[in-house]
Amino acid sequence: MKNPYFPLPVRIENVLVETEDKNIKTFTLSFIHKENEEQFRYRPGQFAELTVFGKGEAPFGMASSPTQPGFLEFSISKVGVVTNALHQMSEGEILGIRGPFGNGYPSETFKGKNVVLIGGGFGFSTLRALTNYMIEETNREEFKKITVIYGARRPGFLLYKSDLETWQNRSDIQVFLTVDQDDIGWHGKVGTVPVVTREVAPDAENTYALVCGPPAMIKYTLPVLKELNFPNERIFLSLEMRMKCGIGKCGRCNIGSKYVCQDGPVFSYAEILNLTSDDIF
Amino acid sequence: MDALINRIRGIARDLLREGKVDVVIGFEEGTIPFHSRPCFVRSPDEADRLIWNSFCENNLATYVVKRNERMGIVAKGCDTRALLELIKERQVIRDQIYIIGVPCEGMIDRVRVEAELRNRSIQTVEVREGTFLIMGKDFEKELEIKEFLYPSCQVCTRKNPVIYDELAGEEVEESVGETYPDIESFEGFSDEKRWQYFSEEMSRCIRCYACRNACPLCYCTECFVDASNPQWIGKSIDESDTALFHIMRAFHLAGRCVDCGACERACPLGIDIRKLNRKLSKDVLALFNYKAGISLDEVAPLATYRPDDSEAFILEP
Amino acid sequence: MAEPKIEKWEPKIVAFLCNWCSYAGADLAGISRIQYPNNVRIIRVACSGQVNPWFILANIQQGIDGVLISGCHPGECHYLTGNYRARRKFALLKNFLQFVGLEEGRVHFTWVSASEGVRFAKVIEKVTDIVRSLGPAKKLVKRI
Amino acid sequence: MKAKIIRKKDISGFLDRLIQAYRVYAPVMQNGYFLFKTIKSGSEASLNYHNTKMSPKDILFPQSEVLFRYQLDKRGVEIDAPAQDERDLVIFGIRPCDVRGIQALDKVFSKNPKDPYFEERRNRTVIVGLGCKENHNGCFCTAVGGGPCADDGSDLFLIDIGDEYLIRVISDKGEVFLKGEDLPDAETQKIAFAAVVAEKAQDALRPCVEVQGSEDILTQRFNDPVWDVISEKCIGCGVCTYLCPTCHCFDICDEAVNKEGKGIRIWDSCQYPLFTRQASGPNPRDTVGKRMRQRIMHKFVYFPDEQGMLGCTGCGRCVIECPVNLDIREVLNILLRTGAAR
Repeated sequence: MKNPYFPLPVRIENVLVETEDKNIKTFTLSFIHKENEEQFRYRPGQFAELTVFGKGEAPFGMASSPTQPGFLEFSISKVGVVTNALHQMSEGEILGIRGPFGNGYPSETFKGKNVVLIGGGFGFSTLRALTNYMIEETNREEFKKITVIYGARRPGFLLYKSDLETWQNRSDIQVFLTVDQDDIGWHGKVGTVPVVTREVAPDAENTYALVCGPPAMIKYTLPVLKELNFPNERIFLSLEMRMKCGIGKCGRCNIGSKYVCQDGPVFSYAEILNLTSDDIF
Repeated sequence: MDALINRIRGIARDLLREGKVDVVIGFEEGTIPFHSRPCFVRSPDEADRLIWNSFCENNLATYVVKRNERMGIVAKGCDTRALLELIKERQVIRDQIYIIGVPCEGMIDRVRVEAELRNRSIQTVEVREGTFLIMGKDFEKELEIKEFLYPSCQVCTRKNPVIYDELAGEEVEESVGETYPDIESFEGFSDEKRWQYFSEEMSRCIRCYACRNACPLCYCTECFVDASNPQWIGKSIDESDTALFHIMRAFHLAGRCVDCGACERACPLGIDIRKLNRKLSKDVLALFNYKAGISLDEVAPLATYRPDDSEAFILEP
Repeated sequence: MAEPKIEKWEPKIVAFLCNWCSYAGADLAGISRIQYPNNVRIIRVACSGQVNPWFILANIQQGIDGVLISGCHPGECHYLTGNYRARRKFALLKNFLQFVGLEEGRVHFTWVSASEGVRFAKVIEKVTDIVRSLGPAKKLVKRI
Repeated sequence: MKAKIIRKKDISGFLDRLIQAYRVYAPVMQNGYFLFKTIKSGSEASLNYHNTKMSPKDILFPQSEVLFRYQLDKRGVEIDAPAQDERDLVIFGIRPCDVRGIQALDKVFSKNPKDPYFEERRNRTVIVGLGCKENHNGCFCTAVGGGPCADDGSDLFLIDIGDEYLIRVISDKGEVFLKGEDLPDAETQKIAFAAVVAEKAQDALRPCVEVQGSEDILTQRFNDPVWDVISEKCIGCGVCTYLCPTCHCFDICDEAVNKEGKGIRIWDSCQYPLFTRQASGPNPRDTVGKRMRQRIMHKFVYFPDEQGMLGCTGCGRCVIECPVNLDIREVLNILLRTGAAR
């Protein structure tokens, strides 16, 4: 009987400091045993439980896209016990990984449709995975117009700078970057994500909107999407809850009669509205 | 007893009607025998919910911490001792609470009664003068209250409230001075016997933290047990972690614990955790001549020092 | 064939030495070439008053056989009242650990001033002998 | 349905024989209350009890359990599962409400992906239920679809018919289990008498709360301030959830010394604030009222919605052992019927 609690060993291949305050780093991990890699088939929007041996486990969304085989990337912000331990680790060290967990973004249903990805700060990691997945050669023509709206507090806090550049140089994807606070040398927009979203005003016709970021950003972006008359069924959110087992048993991420780790973390806004639950955001 | 109950209800009704307090915290009838329970009365006509009997075992002082309302509180001897310590530790301001003092004859130990009746199902209990009558489907039994008091009530030397704004009922006669016979006899055993007893008791703990949450003086926002950064103690029921949890819980209450016994009454498995606190209270009394919950102006023992404190334990080569 | 050296068990002892007096005393013992057992691992703390009871319990939990806390003599504390407050805490803690059944010789408290190199060496010797006679730590030790 | 008879005085010998081949758990009286313990001889067990202080769920879902041990070294990490006890288990003298608790745990842990630790033990377990003759003050199994002699879920079920027990053989696992014992078959009139005993016990316990249609009413009243009024006296300890036969929430943590350590699973409780507090700070259930609401909603709305059975078996442990007498039956009555909080 396969044991869902067993962590698979992975090695840290690369650690990239993403933000100027060094609070968010992107870790590139590779499986030590190749056969584990085959077992770990994942979709953008799914997450995994990373084990720092001696410290514990915590859930992180995959920031890499399944179209880039051979390694996994996680962007980790330094907030708790596991993340602090992770931030002190360097290349070559060993971690454990369990997963993939969760339903991930429903990329099948986006086929033949426009997609607007609205991300804020640290929550952009899984949207980056989805973007890279959609603009991959074999996948790109499956989707129509792709728009990315991504904001952070300051330019130094924008993640994945190299990706952002390559996306901006492409013609088949529209990228709007914004910061809350201007800084010298910044040429992009200034303003919060909800404000920029109203400015960009993506057309709701035949379009899916995905929102992922801090609770405050989600709270103020949703009314804007409603103004642009996006129907609730075509707005998807990735919920952030405390999770542990990842297989719908430990009861921690239970909201309404759903488990965020199994039935989510991606829910349509319509689903969330008819869930009787404590307010997540 | 009814005069006392009516007196309490009267005081509560007046307090609420005159708007002196926003809530009166007291006891009301429970849903099963032997269980009166805390209740929060916020309007004058609800005052009739308040009662008083031999089953008001919770320490209501635990509800006044971090509550910024003006509160009336029906408080027996040990509740007032806990309130006094909370005021001394500036967790509640004295005139934020109106203390309705109730002299206490001791509360009945429901676990020992059930053990005595060996699972006969009890339907009603009626408290009389010095005895209580238990009625079940096919039996009746009258027991002496004195024999079935909680251990903390049996050794209680402060049955009358130490501070109060108004006293409901006459003072009761206090039993004589501070004695710790249980601790002295336990100290007489060998290291091995004490260790055997202590680890056997600790092995039954299921870390549900009812002892900590029922204690009025355990009010830290984050308990050392729950801290994760750094993680001081393991979270499982590993013997060593559980033993250390109880040792540190007791030590954090050294010179503060008023021996109300709320921890022992809340423990679902009846573990003898109070013995640890009483040992520290005995030593605090012997070493620093201080008794918790007695006077507002005496400084807590571990918050001060005296140049001539005992050095008996210092190692001389 | 050399008779296999049966590893004679040596106790592990942790000593919390206050930076201003006891640590200096230990240093003096070293400078004056005074010999004392090497079972002790020294941890420098700002003052004996800084030693939280948990430091002692955490050591015992991890299998350390003996713990010594040493600070300035009362009245000489660099922070004036650090050792006075510590003295009250340790008086209670010593009785309390014994009460739950820990052997009396596992935890020791003493005062060593900066000039007492000889006293420091003697204290370490005495503590090591006591702890060695008690044997390896068993109570409250956590097994993984 | 096949049935056997065993005299009460033969129970101890019967248990002694079982102990040769099985690890037998039975109610044992210690410290003034009963707990399920592994017994070394039949005489330790006592079936003359209302219910154990803690539910027998910790036999199959222990409070602390090692999931894996690991050894870190240069090349990587070795991870291996702990050895399991091979002997089969017998839970002897378990009450119907606790059997239903195990059925609830089955739903959670046997749902894909299966929990190997629970499954492995559960497949080796024989459940010998024991019908109740008398209920205690907290019991309300008849109000939540159970009953003092509900034998569903047991492999064998004992009913007290005087100085004998009638053993109803429920499952074929039970039948195989009894093969080695040459117990007399029960005559039809004893079977009928046992049914009467069961009937009487069922009627003696009037349902005190009507949970019919609770899902919709509780959902409508989700944001009703009455939750905070009811839970104001709750001190937020874990007694109700740790003693409950159906509560299955747990935490996984890691304990290590230098390069060697273990991953352990331990019980957790939705009544603790840390249960949902995220490392970055926000906590969707930051008040006692929200946490108490979660306990009721999960047992009477979410669990039935997802698993098709109520998450409460009416054993009454949370009623009896709550330090402040927060009675779940009264909570339901307030929410489902009268609407006003007393």
